[in-house]
Amino acid sequence: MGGSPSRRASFRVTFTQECVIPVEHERLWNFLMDVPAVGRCVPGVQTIEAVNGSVYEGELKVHVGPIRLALEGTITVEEADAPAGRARMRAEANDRRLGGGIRARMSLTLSPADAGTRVQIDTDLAVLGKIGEFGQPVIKKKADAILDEFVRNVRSHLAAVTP
Amino acid sequence: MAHRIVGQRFGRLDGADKVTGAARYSADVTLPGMVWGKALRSPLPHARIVRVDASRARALPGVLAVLTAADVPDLLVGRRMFDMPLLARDRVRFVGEKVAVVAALDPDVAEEALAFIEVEYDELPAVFDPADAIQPGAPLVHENPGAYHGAPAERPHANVQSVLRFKLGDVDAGFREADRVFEHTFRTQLAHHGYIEPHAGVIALDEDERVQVWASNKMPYRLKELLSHALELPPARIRVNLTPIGGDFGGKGSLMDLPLAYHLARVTRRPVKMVMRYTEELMAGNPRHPSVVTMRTGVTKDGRIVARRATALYNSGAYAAFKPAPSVNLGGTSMGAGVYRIPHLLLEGFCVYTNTIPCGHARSPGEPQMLFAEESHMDMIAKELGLDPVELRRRNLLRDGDALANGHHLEHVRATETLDAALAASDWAKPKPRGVGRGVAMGHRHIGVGFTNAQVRLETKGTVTLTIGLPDTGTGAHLVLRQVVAEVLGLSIDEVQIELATTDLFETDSGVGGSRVTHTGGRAAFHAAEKLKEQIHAEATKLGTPDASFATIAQAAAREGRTLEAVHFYDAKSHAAVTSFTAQVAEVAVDPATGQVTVLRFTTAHDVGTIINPLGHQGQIEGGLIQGLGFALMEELQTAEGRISTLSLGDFKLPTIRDIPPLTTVIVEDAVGPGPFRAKAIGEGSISPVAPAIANAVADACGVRIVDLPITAEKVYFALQDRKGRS
Amino acid sequence: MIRLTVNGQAHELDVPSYRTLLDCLRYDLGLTGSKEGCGVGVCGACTVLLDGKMISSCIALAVFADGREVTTVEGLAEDERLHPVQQAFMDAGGFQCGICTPGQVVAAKALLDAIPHPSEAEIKEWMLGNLCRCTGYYKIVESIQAAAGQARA
Amino acid sequence: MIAFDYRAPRSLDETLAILQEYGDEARVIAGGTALVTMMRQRLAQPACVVSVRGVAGLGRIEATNGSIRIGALVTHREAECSPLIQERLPVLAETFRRVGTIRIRHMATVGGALAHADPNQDPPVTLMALDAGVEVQRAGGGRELPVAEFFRDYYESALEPGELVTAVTVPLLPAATGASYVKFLPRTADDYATVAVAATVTLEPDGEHCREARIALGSVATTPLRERAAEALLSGARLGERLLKAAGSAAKTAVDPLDDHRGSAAYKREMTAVMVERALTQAWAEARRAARASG
Repeated sequence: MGGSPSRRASFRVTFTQECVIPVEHERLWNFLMDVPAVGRCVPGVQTIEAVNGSVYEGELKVHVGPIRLALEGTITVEEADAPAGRARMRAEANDRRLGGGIRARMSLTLSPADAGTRVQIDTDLAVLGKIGEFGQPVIKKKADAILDEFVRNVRSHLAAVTP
Repeated sequence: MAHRIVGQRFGRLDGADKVTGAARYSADVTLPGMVWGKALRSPLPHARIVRVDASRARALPGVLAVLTAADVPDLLVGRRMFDMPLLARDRVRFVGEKVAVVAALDPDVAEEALAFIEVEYDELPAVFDPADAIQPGAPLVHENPGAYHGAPAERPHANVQSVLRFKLGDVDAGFREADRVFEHTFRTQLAHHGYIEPHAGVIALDEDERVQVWASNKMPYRLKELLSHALELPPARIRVNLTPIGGDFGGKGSLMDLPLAYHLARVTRRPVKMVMRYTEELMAGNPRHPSVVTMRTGVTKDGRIVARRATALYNSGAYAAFKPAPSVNLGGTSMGAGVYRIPHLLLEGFCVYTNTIPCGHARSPGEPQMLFAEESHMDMIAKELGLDPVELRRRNLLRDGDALANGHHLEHVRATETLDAALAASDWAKPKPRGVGRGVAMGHRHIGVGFTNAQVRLETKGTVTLTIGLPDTGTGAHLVLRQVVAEVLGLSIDEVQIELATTDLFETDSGVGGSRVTHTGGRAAFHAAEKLKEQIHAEATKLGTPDASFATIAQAAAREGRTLEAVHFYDAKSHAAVTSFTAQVAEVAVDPATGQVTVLRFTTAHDVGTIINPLGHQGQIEGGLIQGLGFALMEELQTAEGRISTLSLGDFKLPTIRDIPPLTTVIVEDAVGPGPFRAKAIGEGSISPVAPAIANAVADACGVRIVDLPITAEKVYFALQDRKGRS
Repeated sequence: MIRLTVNGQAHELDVPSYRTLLDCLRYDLGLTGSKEGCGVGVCGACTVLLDGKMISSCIALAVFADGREVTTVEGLAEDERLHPVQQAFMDAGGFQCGICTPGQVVAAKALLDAIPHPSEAEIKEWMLGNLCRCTGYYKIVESIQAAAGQARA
Repeated sequence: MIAFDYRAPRSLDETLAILQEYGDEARVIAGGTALVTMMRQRLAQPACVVSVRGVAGLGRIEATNGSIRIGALVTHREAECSPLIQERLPVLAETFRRVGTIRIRHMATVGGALAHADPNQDPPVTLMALDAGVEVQRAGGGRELPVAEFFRDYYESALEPGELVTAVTVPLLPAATGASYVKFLPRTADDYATVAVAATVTLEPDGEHCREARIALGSVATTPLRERAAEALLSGARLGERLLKAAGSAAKTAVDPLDDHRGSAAYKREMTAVMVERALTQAWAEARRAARASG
C-alpha cells in the first residue's frame, strides 16, 4: 500500500526541543517557574503578568509578512513538581481582529546532564479559527522559529546570570 | 418507433438567461431593505459551550441582530433523521458547526461582527475515525441517538447512525463452497461536490406574514415540509419560489442556513440573505462520505464467484441530518456486488458518527466508494488467480433473470454487450508501450423513482405551457420535459413553454435527485399531455372541425370562459426491473520518476434507453466522468483531527479544462426504460467506475496497486519505491 | 467617489474602500450576472473585462477600477442579438447549471477578440482559469470552436 | 474586509512620501491578487492601502546594457507577451506564462510578485537563477540588491517599511548558455508548483565542460532558494547524465519543504532531485544549441 507517513498538513503541531543548560537543577527550575521572566524570553511577548499563583495573562505579537497577529490570553501552570523536575502548562490565546487563536500544551522535564541540566520542552500547539484556516504552513514554521529563539534566549539569559 | 422531437439534438433553448447573466440564482435575489446574515462557526471539534457573549458584536454600527442558541427554538432538524440543532446549544460537535448568527447591513460588516462574539469552550475528548468511534468506550458524539426522530432502530453502538444490509443466500455456506477466498481493504476520501454556487438563500416575511423563500434547493416541496417543522409554522405559511440552481450533484437538498435566515428576518423585520463563502462550503457543506471498505470474496477454481461479504464504514461526521434516504444510509452499499451474479451475498454499510464534518449525498451516493473497492478487488482476484481481468468479469456478469443485491430480478440485461462495446472502442487488445497500462471497470445504476405533478395548458395562441414544480439543477431537465410534451401534442419545441410553479400550486413533488427526473417528470408531463390531447380532440369534435388549429380550439374554449388544461400526478414507488450498465476503460501512463499518472485516453460505454436529447445526455456522461476523474486523482478535503485544511478551491483542486483526457463514448441502445418513450436515466451513470478503471490501469502500467483514493503521484511514487526496495 | 464605465454606461459611486469590484457590480449596480464562486480568484465565475482584459473581480477592489472600463456578461449581447459566443454556448451545450457561464462567455469572448481562430491548445490555455463542474469541459471547447467558426463565416 | 484608508498616488515621490508617513501600517497594492485575497480572508488588515497602479514610469520593459529592465508595474501577462523578453530571455517569458491563469497574470505585477515573497511563486525562482537585481526606492534614496538576497522568510522580504520595489534588472544570458524552468504539477494545470526549478548552464568553449551553472528552487522552503552546493558540483566539470543526477541528489539535501496539500516534505525532497536533474538536462540541451548557433 502506498503513501508516505506524514502526507497531510496538520492543524496540530508537536515539537520537542532539548538543550543542556550549564546550571544546576534547582537554579534552572526556579528560573523556569518564574513565568513572567521566562515569558520575556519568548520573542514578541508584549506583556505578561500574574493573575494568581498559577495563572498569568499576557499578549504576544507575531508578524508573518502582511499577517499581524496580536494574541491575548492566559498561561496556566497545571503541574509543577520541583523534585521530579516536571511541569505542565497550558496556554490559550486569541486574536480578536482576525478571529481565531492558539492553544498550546507544554511540558517541561529537567534531568541531569554532564555539563549541567538537560531541559526538554514538549509542545503541542493547535492553531484555530481564521488563523488556522489559511495560514497553516506559515504559522507552523513560525511557531517552530519562535520556540527555537525562546530556547536560545533562555540559554543566554541563564548564561548571563551564571557566575 | 420513430419520433419527431424525441431524440433530436436540441441546444439549450432555455439557456438565453444563463448566457446573458439575466438568470437570477438565489444569491442574486435582492429585495428592498434586505440585510445579510453570516454565521460564527466552532473552531473546535468537540467542546462544551461554557459562555457566549455577543454584546460587543451587537453594539457594532451596521449590526442589526446577533442570535445564539438561546434566541432560537430548541429543536432538531434533518432531512430524514432529525439530530441537528439550528445553532449549537450546549456543545459543538465539529469544526465549522454554527454557534451564532449575525444580521448586518453589508456582508463585510456581518463578517466583522463575528470576530466580536466571544465564546468560551471547554474542550471534550473527540473521535475522528469511524473505526475508533465504534470501539467500546469511544467518546460519544450523541448520547442517545435512538431517541431522535427518524432514527433507525438497529444500533450496534451509540456512535452508529444506521446500518444498511443487503443479503442473498447464505454467505457462510457460500464461503464453504469456495476454493479460494480473497480479502482486501480500501479507503476513499472526503470530497466536496464542487458545485461552483455555494449554498444561498433569501427569506422574507411578506405583508401576510407568509415566509417567502428563495433557495439553492432542488426539492422545493420537501423543503417546504422541512421548513414547516423547523420554523414551527403550518406549510401554508411557507412559499418556496423556484430559482435556477448552480450545480447540485446531490448536495443541494437540505435546509442549510434557511432556518437561521428566517429567525434573523423575524427579529430584524427585514428580508435576509445568507450566502455561504466557499470556505464555509468546504468546512461545513455536506460532502461525500469517506469510507473504509473491506471486500471478501469466495471463488471457485474456474473463477466463479460463490460468496461475497462487503463491509463499509462510512465516516458520517457529527450529524446524520443531511442524509435523505429512509435508511439514513448510502444506497451505493449495494454496489458491493458490482455487476455480478453472486448467489451468497452479505453487504453492510455502517454510517458512523464522528467529530468531523457531517456528510450527505453526492452524485450516486456510496457508489464511487463501493465500486472503487469492488472493481479494484476484482482485478486483484484475477491477478491472484492468473486470470485475465476481463475474463473473470465475463464469467460472473449478471444475466437476464438474475437478482440484484436488493432482491430485484432483472430483465433486458446488457452487461456483456456494454463491456464488449467498451473493450472494442478502447483497443483493449492492442499492444501498448512500456509504462502504459489499461484498466477496465463496470457499474450499473438504477432508474430513479419518485412522484411529480405536471400541468399542461393550451394557450389561446395555440402554444402549450407546461407547469412543473421541479427546478432544473443544470441537467437540461426542463428541455427534456418540453420535448416530451411537444412530441405528444405534435408541436414544435418552440411551441411548448415551461413555467415554474411555486410550492403553492401543487400538493407535493419529490424534487430532483436519484436519477429520477426524466422518468418521473417525463412521465407526469407525458400523461398530462396525453390528457390534454384528448381534450383538444373532444373540443375539435365539438366544434365540428377535426383539423382546427390549436389556437382556434383554445380561443373557442376561451370564449366560453374555459381553459383547456390537464394535470397528471405520476408516482413510481418501486424500481423497474431494468438497470443501466456502464463499462469504462482507462489508458494511463505512469512516470516512474515521479509517480505522476497521466490519463492518455478514456472510453465509456453506456447501456441506455431512448435518448430524448442526445446533447444533454452526452453532457451528463461527460460531466459525471470528469467528476469521477477528479475523485480518482486529486479531489480531497484533507483533514487532521477533524479540521479540514483544504479550505479554498486553490487547495481543494477540481479538474481544469487542461486536465481532461481524450474521450470516446459508446452508446449501447436498448430502449426499455420506464421513462417516457422508454427512456432510462443517465445522470449518475458515468461517475462511479472511473476511479477503479484508473487504479486498475495504474496497476497494469507499473505494477503498484493503490487502494486508497485519490491516486496521487506521491502515493504511486512511494509505492514504486517500496516495491523497488523489496525486490 | 469612484467613476466606472460599465458596459458603456458611466457611473459615479460612493463605495467603501473594502468593496470588491464584484460586490460593487452585483449590489451597487444590480448587475448580478457576474457570480462569486471560490472568492479567491481561482474559479473564474466572477470574470469581467477591465479595460478589455479579463480579471477576477472578486479579488479586485472597486476603488482599483476607478476611471476604468468594465465589461460584464450583461454587456456582451448587442440589443437583442446574442454575442456569437453566447449563441454557441447554447447551441453546443457549453453549460448546464449556468453558474460559471457568465465567466466562461466573458473569457471566451476575450479569447476570440485576441485570437479569432484559436487552436484547441490555445482554447485550453486561455480558459484554464474558468472552472466548470457540470460539463467536463468537452462541450465548452466545442462551443468556442463553433463560435470561432461562426465568426469566420 | 474591514475599512482602510485608500491612497492612489500618481507619482513615485508622492508614493514614497505616503509610505514613509504610514510606515509599517501601509501595504502597497499593485495588481492586488495576493493582498486582496489575504484581506478577504481577514489575514491581512492594513490601516492603509496604497495603490501604485497610477504611478507613472514603473510600467516599462527596456533593454539596457546587457540586461533587460522590467518596471515593477509590468504585469505577468505583459512580461510573458513582451517581444523583447520572448526574444532575449525566453525562459523568463515562459516562467511568467506558467503562473496561475491568464486572469491572474493580467492583474499580478512583477514587483508585486517579489514583494509578496511567497515561496510558491514562479517568477522569483527564474529571476534568482538569472541573477537578477531588485531596485528598491524610499523617500530620499534607493538601493539595488540581488534577488538571491531579497527573500528572508515566508512572505517576508528585505523590504523595509517605507520602501517600494520599482524594477527588476535581468542580465542577458552569456554566450553558450541555456536556461530552463521546470514546474512540477502533479494535480491540476492551474495549481502552485509542488516543486519548481530554474536552471542555467554555461558551457566552456569545448562544448563539454560546464563553466557555470545556476540553480534556483521554489516551493521547497520558506523562501525561494539558490542551490549553490549543486552548482559547485557542475562548475568546471564535464557534463554528463550521472553528474546531473548527482546535482539533483545534492539539491535534495539542501531543501527544507513544508508538508502541504501539494505533497509531503519527504515527497518534495525526492522530487527536488528529479526536477533539478530535468531542469539541468533541458538547460544543457539549450546551452549546446546556443553554442552551436553562435559557433
